[in-house]
Amino acid sequence: MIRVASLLLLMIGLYGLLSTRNVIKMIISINIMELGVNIFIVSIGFVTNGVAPILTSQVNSSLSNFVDPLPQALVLTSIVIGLGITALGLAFARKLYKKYGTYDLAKIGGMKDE
Amino acid sequence: MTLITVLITLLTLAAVTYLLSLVNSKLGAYFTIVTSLATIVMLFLIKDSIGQSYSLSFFTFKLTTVGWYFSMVMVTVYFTTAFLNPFWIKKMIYPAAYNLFFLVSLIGTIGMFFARDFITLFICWETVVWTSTFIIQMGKSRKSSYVYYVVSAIGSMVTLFAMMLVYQVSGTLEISTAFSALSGQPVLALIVFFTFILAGLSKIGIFPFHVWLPMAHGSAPHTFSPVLSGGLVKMGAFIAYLSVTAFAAYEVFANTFTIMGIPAPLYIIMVLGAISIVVGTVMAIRQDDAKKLLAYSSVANGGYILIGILLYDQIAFAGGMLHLISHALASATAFITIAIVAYRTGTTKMSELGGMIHRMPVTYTVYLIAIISMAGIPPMGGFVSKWLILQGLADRGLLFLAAAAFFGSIGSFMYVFRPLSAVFLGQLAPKYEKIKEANIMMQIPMYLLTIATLLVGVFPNVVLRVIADIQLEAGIQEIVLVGNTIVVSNGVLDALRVFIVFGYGFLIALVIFILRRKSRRVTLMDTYTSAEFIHTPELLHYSSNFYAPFERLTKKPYPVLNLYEKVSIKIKEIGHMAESLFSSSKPAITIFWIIIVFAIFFLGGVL
Amino acid sequence: MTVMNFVYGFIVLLAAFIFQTALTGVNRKVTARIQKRYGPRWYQQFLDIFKALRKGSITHGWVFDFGVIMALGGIMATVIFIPVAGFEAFPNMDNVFVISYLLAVGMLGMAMSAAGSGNPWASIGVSRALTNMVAYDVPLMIVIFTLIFAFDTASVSEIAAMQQGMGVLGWNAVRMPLGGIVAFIALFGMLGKKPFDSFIAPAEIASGPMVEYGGKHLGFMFILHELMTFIEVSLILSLFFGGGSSILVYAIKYAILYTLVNIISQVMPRFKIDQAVKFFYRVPLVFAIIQGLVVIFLGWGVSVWF
Amino acid sequence: MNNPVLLIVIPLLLAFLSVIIKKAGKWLLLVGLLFNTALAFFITTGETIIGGFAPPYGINLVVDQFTLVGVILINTLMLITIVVSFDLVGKYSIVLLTALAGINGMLLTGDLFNLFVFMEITVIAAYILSAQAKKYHHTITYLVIGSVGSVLYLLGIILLYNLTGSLNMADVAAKLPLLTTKELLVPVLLIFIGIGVEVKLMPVSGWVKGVYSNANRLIAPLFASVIAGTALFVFGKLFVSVLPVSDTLTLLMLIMSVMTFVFGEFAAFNQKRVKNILLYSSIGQAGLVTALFISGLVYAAVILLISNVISKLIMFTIAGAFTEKYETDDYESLNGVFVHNKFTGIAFTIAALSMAGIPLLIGFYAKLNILIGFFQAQNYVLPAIILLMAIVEGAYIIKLLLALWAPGKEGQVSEKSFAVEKKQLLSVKNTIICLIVALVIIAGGVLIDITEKVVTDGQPLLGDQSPSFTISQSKGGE
Amino acid sequence: MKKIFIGIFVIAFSVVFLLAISNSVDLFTYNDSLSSDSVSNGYINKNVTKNQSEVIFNETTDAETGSANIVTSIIVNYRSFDTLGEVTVLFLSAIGVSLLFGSTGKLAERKKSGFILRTAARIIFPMLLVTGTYLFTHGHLTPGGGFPGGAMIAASFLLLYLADEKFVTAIEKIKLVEGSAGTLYVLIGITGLVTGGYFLANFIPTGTVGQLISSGIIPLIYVLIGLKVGAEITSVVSRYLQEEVTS
Repeated sequence: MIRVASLLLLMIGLYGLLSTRNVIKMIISINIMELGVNIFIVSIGFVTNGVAPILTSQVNSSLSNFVDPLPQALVLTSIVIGLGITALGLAFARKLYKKYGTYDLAKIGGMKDE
Repeated sequence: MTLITVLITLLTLAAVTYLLSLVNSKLGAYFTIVTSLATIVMLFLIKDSIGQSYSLSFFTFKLTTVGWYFSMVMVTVYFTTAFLNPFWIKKMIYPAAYNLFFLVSLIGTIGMFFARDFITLFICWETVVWTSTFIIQMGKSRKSSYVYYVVSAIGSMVTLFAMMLVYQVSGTLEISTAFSALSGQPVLALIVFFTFILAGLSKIGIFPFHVWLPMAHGSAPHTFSPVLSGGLVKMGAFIAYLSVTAFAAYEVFANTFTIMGIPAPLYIIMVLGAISIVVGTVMAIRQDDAKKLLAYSSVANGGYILIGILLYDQIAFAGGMLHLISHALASATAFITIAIVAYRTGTTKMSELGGMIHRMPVTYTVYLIAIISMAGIPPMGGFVSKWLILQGLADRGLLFLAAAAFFGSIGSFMYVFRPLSAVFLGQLAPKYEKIKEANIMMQIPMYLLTIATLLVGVFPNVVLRVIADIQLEAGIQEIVLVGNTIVVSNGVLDALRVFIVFGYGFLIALVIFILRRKSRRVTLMDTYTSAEFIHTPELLHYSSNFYAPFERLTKKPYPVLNLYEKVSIKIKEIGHMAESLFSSSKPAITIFWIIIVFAIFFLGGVL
Repeated sequence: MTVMNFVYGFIVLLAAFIFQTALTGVNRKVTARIQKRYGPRWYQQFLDIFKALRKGSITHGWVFDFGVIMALGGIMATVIFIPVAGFEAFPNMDNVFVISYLLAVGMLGMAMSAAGSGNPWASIGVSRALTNMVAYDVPLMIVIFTLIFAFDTASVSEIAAMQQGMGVLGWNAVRMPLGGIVAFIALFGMLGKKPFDSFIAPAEIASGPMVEYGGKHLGFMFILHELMTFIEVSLILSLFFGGGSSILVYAIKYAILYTLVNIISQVMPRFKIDQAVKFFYRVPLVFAIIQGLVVIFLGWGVSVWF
Repeated sequence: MNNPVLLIVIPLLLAFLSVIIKKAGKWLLLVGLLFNTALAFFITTGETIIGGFAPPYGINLVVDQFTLVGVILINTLMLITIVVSFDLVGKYSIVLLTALAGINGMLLTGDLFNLFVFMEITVIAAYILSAQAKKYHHTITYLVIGSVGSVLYLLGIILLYNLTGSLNMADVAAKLPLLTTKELLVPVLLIFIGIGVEVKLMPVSGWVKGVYSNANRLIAPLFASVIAGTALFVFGKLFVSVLPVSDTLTLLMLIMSVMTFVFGEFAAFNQKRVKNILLYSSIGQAGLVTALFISGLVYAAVILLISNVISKLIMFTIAGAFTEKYETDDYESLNGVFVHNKFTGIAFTIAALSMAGIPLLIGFYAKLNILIGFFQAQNYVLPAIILLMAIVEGAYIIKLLLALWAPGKEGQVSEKSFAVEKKQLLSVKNTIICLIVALVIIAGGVLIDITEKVVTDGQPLLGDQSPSFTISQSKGGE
Repeated sequence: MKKIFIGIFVIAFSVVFLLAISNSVDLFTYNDSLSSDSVSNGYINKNVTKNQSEVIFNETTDAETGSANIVTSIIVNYRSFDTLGEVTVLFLSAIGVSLLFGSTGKLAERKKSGFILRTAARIIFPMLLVTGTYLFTHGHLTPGGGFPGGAMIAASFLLLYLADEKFVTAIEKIKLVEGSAGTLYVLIGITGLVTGGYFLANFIPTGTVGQLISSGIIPLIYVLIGLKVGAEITSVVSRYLQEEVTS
């Protein structure tokens, strides 16, 4: 069920991108999409009543079935990339605001769509 | 002295000319004359090694008589026009580039005529196209060189498609053997025929593709128009020759239905040729600019050449080939004379000129002989080739083509006479009082061309013997030449005897004229004006809208150029639609398109 | 190509000139009769020509003279080539295209000298003459083309020979009726007779191209006109009306044909030049093409009476 | 020592160092570029493992002949672009070094997720570089579309992982045939759209106009030739050797890329500004290259890619110089600009004519190979379209060249006096470099045997056996 | 009005999208054990190169990676190239932000923060710092690692910004830390290449699984990553704050 939820999150992100003109809202919807995909990635590795892939005194490699560690590694990278893009996006948004005085792309587009 | 050494020496000479003209452009221009002369000499040297084939990296060449004949026609035009270069080079914006492109286009044409495989043919063809595009732009208008490039690009791209198709079917790129694979499939043969010949049609300037001719010839630099209309038009004839010989040699159209005894596809192209004769003549009659008029005359004569070559039999084919050289000489001379008039007076508009004969008698006589040949009047070369074509048509009973041919030849009297009377005869405007005759350097080409036209006219058998060899090479029955007479199934012509009798008649008239009393010399202004005294020469010179009644008849014909403009506007609209649809500054639209693409592809994939 | 040919040529030339000028004189009397007057003596035409030749005239430069000489020279050469009742000065040189295009040399010479005279009316006359030529020549050429295809020869004397022997039935005008009509109408255009004479009619702007000619040049023009008439009438006669088996028969048929044309033209109005072109490109052109198709596809008219 | 990993690691090292040694940034960039280009020539085909663990578990760098050509081409191009516009680098040297690492990573990596990471590096570097033109709304559009594309690409990889259990390209390629086409449809489609955004396929390339048309003399060629070239190489590797595509999907993808080709050329025909013409033409050419990759003609695609990338390098540099010196690149108002800068004009003309496919240039050699390839595959419709588009392309290129070379209005003989006022477009050093690159275009077209040996070195590219146009062929086997 | 259309459109698309994804992955049921051919079995049993029978906590010595936390072993050992790339992404965005906002903006005064915040900050700051360092030093044993640790450190600096209005970080020094950490990371990789023959190869013996000083270069790299990520995010945050002030 978690997979359906994550994909719906992705859809909400898409809806956000389609409907808004405001740049900050766009960056937020991108984050929602990233979030959706990340959850989906983790859900791919989910194993029913699996154990976190960390060896402890009670748990060693052959005893129990672990949750798939690879998606978790990938999701970590994907989160960090999402962070990078959001940081950059907000920086562009600030510069946009400083230059045009508004976050609304429609208004900027109208001014001089060079 | 192999063909390869000829081409290489020419390329080195072209490079030397380029370097020379960087130093001093006039010197470079003179060097173009030397190079084209060298080409003629070399062509004669390699005449005896016809039949051999050579190769140079991925170019392969084969020396054929027809290639030699076409190159001779081309080089004579280049050589005689080169004499004009030194006088115009100062006006060019890029003189060095002009000299280089002038020679490179010459080399390109020679390479093309001796090409053995499709790729060499195509490469030389394109080199000539883009070099001449950059020369034409040095003339009056950029639009005309743009239209010139587009129309030839249409032709060459479609021909490239045909070449690749044939290469795919036959497995070999060699022109002479590649078409053999087509004898099997009739449908494929049709496609290949119409696509392959398209480049030829676009270059000769046949009806739907004649749009660039008046623009390019009209506005090209004066010293390149003769080459354009005299020479480069003949490249198209070469492609027509290639396609006809190949298709006939392998009886590709053996079982396609025939119209009036001619395979249907050939007949369709010939009808196009006939239409272009009529269109060329009607449009030529209406022109005010002398160069545009001569350009339309090239369209009309291109039609004759195409019909001649496509008939591909003993008589008309020889007529077509002979018309090639007679038209080349005549139109080159005409353009050179008009160029000299423009050099002296600065304009080629007939309404602004008049009475040049009083200041430039030599140019006048040369022009007179040129137009006699262009109109196809007996003592000159034009008549012999038109006579052959008409006899050929009569022999095969092609009524409609003949009708167009008659209209073309009679019509040519009209449009040929118009520049004669408007530019040379009639009143001399005071502002042209002090212009001088063309200087010696310019007169040399005129004399050469006139003598050549006379020779072709009076002793046609000299050229016809070469054409007979071509007919043998092409595998058709060669024309019968007895001494100086041409014997055809339905007629005999002895051009020399016609000339002698014409001289005899002229002698009698001269004698009568001299016996009578000497007449009093009177100025041109002293004319019978039924009591209405006009003192300004311009008013007394009738040169604008010369054939008003005829022009009223053929009300403004639909300019074919609009067709091309409509297409380009359509392309621009689609481009604009694509641009506004797909790349707008708002990201939402692109994301919308991503979703649409995903949905379509998924549904497409699943169903 | 011996000297004899040239002598014969000169004889043909002289005979043609005398015969035609006399005939013109007679026809001037016939025209007068139609207009209810007596008309001048039959040899009046000779007197006019020789009087003009004796008179001194003005010249507008060497083109003016050269053009006239070239015109007359060209026409004389054409006359020499005309086969008269089987007799040719130069054997098998009587190709139809050679004759019709040599005619054009004459026209060109005259046009050149007229335009060279500097008088705008002359140029206008010339442009009309050339337009008129385009008008009548295309239908005529198509019919001649059909003849060449039918008889598979382009020499006038051979075509004339093929029409001998069957009397009137043999004439091409009968075998190819539409062609005959077109040829007859075209003859009017060629001769510049009434319906198509806007380019040389005296009433038009000072008689068109001839406006600047006087004295010697005018004389040349008269000779030129006579010889051209001879060429044109004899051409149509040999091609369509069976030519003459003997010179006498040829002369009679020639006279009848010329007089007939002259009489018809008296009652005709005068076309404007573009009306002439419009006229020729409607009915005659269609007739010519139909005749051509009939001959090429159905083959009628080649053998005598289908 | 010629380990391909260094191609990625050394630029990264220099980037981190240049943060510490603040002022030496530009020279470190140059060192990095020189090192990379030098090393690129010494790399041999083969596979290098990273971190000591064999492919399906660890990450490896795969260098086959196709990638080798890509690495050499892209590194030399980046070197030329930076050297030509070295004065404009300014404070972007670190970003450029990282971009260099990212690009080499994209070309070399043999792992799908690793490709995603390096693509992100390159794309983020591209966002920063595109912000140089101060048109932030275009950069944001690019960022939004780019991130949507990368999200879809990531989703695609994960689905593939779920089906095949591994991320390594060779391993995935081996396991894919076992799966049904229905299962495979969506991941391949997602990856196609994800890469498509970067490769500039028409419906998804909304960002291109905004970013390219405002880029300056350094950034424009960087985008058009370096980054675009890398994206096309990656697209080729993915869709020829890794992802098998069902024939219905191939047809749809073919339609999309041909649509891009046609609309790109038509839009270019409709433009007034030089840069807009060039950007739409590069979209069109990208469409054609993808069409070639999808239909398996890899050699023709590579040659076309090389010719297109080199021509775009010269033309965008000079177009950038137009805006720099004349403030406008509308070719009507730049009438006769080459009158004063002849050699720059010659370089521009050679590049333009090669794009139009004029013989004896590499563009024509590419066109020949494309035609022969398609005809070999009995496909007659596409060559017809390509040739028609060649006419349209020839038309707008000649119109552009005529406007730039011949000053003066219609009906006037063009003279030097009508030309735009005299300004020097490129410094002498840059003009010489442009001419040398133009020489490569000519050499590529004339010495076609050497070109073929250099590019394929004998082995078929990505297993494509289709014949190419060789000298012996044209002699008709005589 | 337009929003409704977009809403309907997106809903329709999401149905199609779910249908599409369900084609290649089972949306509702989860597999009860790791699929055999998946790559992860290798990671769990650490038998990619060695044929390790079983990994027991505190007993198996010099295993392939020696890291108890298998996810960390993937991140730093098996797929270490990804992490290098990822660190570059962060590095790049930090550089981008600094390029955009220019280097030094003058600091306008900020409003004095509330008393509770000021005192609490002084207590919480060291705790945050300690947990942060703990996270990235114990990356190979417990969940978390360089990235969350770095984020924690950055959070602590943000806290100081909020609490003390005159506080400003020395951006130059932070950049130095960031640069050197990155360089060291790459140098470790290169030494791995020189000694172990593969870039980023583990050239230090991995010791026994579960010990603090075990699994070769992992702790080293995680420390470097922790410092680098902390420095980068702090510099990004401080750029924003400085930019904020001078606008």
